[in-house]
Amino acid sequence: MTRLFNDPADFREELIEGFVAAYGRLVRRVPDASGVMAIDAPQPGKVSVVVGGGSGHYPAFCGYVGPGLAAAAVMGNVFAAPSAEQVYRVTKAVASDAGVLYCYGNYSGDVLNFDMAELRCQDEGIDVRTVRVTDDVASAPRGQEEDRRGIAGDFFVFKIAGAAAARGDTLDEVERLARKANERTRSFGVAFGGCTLPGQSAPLFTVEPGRMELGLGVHGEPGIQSSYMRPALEVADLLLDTLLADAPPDAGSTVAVLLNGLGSTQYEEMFVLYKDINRRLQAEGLTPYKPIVNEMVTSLDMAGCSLTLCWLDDELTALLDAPCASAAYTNM
Amino acid sequence: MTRLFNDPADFREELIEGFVAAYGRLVRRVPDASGVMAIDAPQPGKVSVVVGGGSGHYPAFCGYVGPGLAAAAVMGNVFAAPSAEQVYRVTKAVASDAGVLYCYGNYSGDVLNFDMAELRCQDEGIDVRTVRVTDDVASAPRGQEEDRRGIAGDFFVFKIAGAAAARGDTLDEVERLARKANERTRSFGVAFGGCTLPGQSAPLFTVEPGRMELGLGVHGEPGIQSSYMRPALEVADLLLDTLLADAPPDAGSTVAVLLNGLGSTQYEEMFVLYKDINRRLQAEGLTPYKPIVNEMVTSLDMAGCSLTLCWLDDELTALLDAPCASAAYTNM
Amino acid sequence: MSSVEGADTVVRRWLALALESISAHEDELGRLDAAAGDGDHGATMVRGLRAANAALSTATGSAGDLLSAAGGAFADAAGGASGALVGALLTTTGRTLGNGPYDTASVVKALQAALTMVMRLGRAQPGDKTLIDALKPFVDALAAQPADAPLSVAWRAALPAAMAGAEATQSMIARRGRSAKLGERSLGHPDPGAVSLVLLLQAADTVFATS
Amino acid sequence: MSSVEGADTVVRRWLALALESISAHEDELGRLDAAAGDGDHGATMVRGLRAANAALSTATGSAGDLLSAAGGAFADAAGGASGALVGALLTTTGRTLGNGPYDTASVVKALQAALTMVMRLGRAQPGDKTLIDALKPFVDALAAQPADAPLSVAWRAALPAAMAGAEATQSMIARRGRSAKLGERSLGHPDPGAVSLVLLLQAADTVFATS
Ligand SMILES: Nc1ncnc2c1ncn2[C@@H]1O[C@H](COP(=O)(O)OP(=O)(O)O)[C@@H](O)[C@H]1O
Ligand SMILES: Nc1ncnc2c1ncn2[C@@H]1O[C@H](COP(=O)(O)OP(=O)(O)O)[C@@H](O)[C@H]1O
Ligand SMILES: [Mg+2]
Ligand SMILES: [Mg+2]
Ligand SMILES: [Mg+2]
Ligand SMILES: [Mg+2]
Repeated sequence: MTRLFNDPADFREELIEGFVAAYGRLVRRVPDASGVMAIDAPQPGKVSVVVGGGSGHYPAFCGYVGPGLAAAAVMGNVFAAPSAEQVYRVTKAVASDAGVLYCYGNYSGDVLNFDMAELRCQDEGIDVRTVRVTDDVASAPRGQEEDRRGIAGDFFVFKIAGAAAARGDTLDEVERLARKANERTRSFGVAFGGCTLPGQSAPLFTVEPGRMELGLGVHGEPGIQSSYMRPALEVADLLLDTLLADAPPDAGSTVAVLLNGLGSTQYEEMFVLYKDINRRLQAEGLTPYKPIVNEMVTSLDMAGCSLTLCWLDDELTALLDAPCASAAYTNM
Repeated sequence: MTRLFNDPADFREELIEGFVAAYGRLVRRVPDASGVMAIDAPQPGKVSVVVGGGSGHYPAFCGYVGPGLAAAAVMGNVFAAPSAEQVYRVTKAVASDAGVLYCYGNYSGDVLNFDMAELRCQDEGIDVRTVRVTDDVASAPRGQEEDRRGIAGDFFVFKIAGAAAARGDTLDEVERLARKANERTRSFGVAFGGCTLPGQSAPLFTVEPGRMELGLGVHGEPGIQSSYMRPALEVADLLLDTLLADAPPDAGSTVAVLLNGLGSTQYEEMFVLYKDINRRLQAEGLTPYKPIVNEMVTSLDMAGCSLTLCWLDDELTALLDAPCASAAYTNM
Repeated sequence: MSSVEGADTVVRRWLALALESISAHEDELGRLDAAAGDGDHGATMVRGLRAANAALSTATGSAGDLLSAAGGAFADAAGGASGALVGALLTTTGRTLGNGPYDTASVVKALQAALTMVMRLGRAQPGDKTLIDALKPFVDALAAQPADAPLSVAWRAALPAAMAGAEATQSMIARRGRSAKLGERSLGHPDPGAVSLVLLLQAADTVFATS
Repeated sequence: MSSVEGADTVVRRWLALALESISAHEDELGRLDAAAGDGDHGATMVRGLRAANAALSTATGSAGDLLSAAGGAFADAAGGASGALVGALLTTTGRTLGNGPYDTASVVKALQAALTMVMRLGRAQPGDKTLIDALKPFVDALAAQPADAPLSVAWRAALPAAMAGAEATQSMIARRGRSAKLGERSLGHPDPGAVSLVLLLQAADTVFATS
């Protein structure tokens, strides 16, 4: 539950102020807007990748702003997409002559607001494109991949888009690579306990003790199925069975791996689980590439985790490996 | 609570295996020991900094092993210091001709076991020194600083020791710098909810709804005082009042700052709190240096946070800024 | 009530009452949203309506201008899907209505334009379990009233269609919005956006009836 | 019981019974530790005793060797403060006792050496609210028994001193170990290490009485 706040109505504003105060070496506040921009953005000739969404998912989204990653993040209230007005203002602040790529998780509210801002920016002559992250296999069946919501897969798509932008790729190319990364990324999650919005006393949802929810959304949207709690070994199989059944066609055998914690699941538990995930990946003939076991896209203090696989090829690998610096992820 | 495990008795072993599987690009398993070592350790002519303690505090301790940081971490069971035998084996694996510095939080179990290993290693001609981290002002009064326990301040001491070792400082010098960092580091924490050991169903302790514990230890040791829950602004003042009353003498006005989450406190909450901490620091004439707001030393899924200040001077600043790579902290 | 003078007062009174009514139902709307979505619909609507009322406290002009201003402030402060959609609903209504005199026919025309805009933006169809399922039946019912009926009478006559529409969302499977991902698990709960839209329409009814 | 043959059996039976007894009290020891420490004392002791018993299943030799082997395995598997201290207690007792015949006097000598070692390692004094507060009174009481008393009789006569010592830790303020940091808040609960030490001594008593 959320305990540290002053007036819940000021939560977003205060968190932005605190974030910028802490990480002023990497970001600054977008003047008059609910967002932050990289200290080096915009850069002439380089595409600006703009990410964003509701708050409550840190490090998504502001934690990924910085050199080599996103040029800016638009930050909504907790679990609420930022308004089109805020997306517009942030876009104006970081738009370069090379154009802007919007990258965000596919949720109705985000789509509505980013789309409205995109139209407005295009009317003003700014070249804006959009790649929506749709990695969550629980949220729509195969064949309807574009209807899926975006969860922890955000990270790989942002990283790849940001790296392409940083090396000076054209907007067409940055868009193509982000889209390709998204098409090759799949996630599936399980949850063990709910999260509570700031100022509220009851959790958004609860999970019965001894049970878990499969395919639960990062905003506490109920899962697609409920199950009894199982040993880590079986959870690993469940995650991998689901993801492998949905593997992108002809995508090779090297996978970037992210085992993502949603908030209050312990790091130690995730490593125990990763042991079993790793064994299974090896058994499937897949080669995990620089796995990450961490909290990369959270859901306030929800208990649970998700597994993301991004099937790599050479060009995606090079972009994943490119250096970057941000509050939450630094690569060198 | 801990949900992802197989046999609780295998928890430590499985987490080490999972950690090494995930971060093999940075660490490898110490053969036949409960610990991990940096891929580049030991390095001839360079001191090896060995950290360690009970599990349940990730990223402490294995998350800080890697080039430019610790050479190895000895990993005990959850909340239990590693045995002297394990400390000895890990030390043997990374001891270089330049010697070894032990760095760990000051707890009875850790002191006993590291001291026994130190004696044994010295008998074998390995030059081992020890610097215990004693940053928690709640755990003993002024004048008894060396009796205090170590909490999130571990991070600054490890980073500074690791950087000194990496640049080739002598063991005398690495020890001096680690000790100096520790003498200039103070932490104080608050907790809002308990944590549960793997395999147990009841939390170690509970905090009444609407209340908080002040000065609670990172193993759930009860706090020094209980208080009603307060707005973030007042929590910030409480943390800073306590730390500033205990500031090291003549330590200047530049402080490294770590606002550390214990497990299930949300990042967003910590940023809201940091906003108020930052304002207060400024008002006190202190200059925060590259603040960190993150989970750096956790306590399973405990809810709460601590504030650490490390009063810097030029030589400590240079070491904090030095590059390093590890699973949990990369600097470039 | 068809006088230009009264129109601004009607808008102001409506949005003040809407805030009161939605605030009173904030938790309930949150719970409805949590059943299949992310639980923030009550908070989002309250945030939006507070900002809309705040904007009106400094705005001048008549109904059209005020609704546009309120819609802009609502959208920006609320965020989310409902921020964009209810904001566009207010703004489009205001723009189409303009600042001249209004009657049932001009209000129908304005709401039809707003409905079209909201459906275009959100790409939702009737039956998708959204606020459209309350809004469209209402606009259709209002359009079906005698052209010379006073607005207060026509409005009250059309209200049951909105309520029935919101009620009917209980047995729909969400296809748009966050809860779309849930498929069948969205069954059995009415759509929170449809419920809050009915509250907005009811607040207008109260204002019309007492002005 | 003073025969060399029986000594190894006594040690094996003792550690098996100790594991049973401590396991039965695991939760209680955890709760006592949680009152002022980190709650793992029960788990730590069980882990250590399991490993000690496992080590004995492959170890050979008589009492001295077995106690040394058990102590090493205990310390390594248990970890923590109690791992180091109880491990050293076992090992030092074993080393001092050796594999020859033993009697009350040689056991007293071995336990005195062990007590000295544990106090040296842990730097705790009587009154610091640790296992020393059960161990020292016991060793002193055992030493005060007639030199020719059979071990089973002397042991049982000394046991109340250990129990009283553990009991007395309730009104002590912790100074050593994790709970030291708590000062006054450690009052009112007995020290978990002292309680588990009494359980170990009681298990030995049962074994002596039945062998
Ligand atoms: N694409 C859409 N078209 C029409 N209405 C929608 C659409 N998406 C969401 N809604 C409406 O918005 C409501 C949810 O609003 P809210 O919870 O405030 O926003 P969010 O879904 O962003 O959290 C839904 O109940 C539904 O009525
Ligand atoms: N320095 C010490 N000297 C003697 N006994 C100690 C010392 N430190 C701890 N103990 C004993 O160890 C017990 C705690 O053991 P345990 O909980 O297993 O280890 P830890 O304190 O490492 O979690 C205490 O109750 C106390 O009896
Ligand atoms: Mg929302
Ligand atoms: Mg312990
Ligand atoms: Mg919602
Ligand atoms: Mg303990």
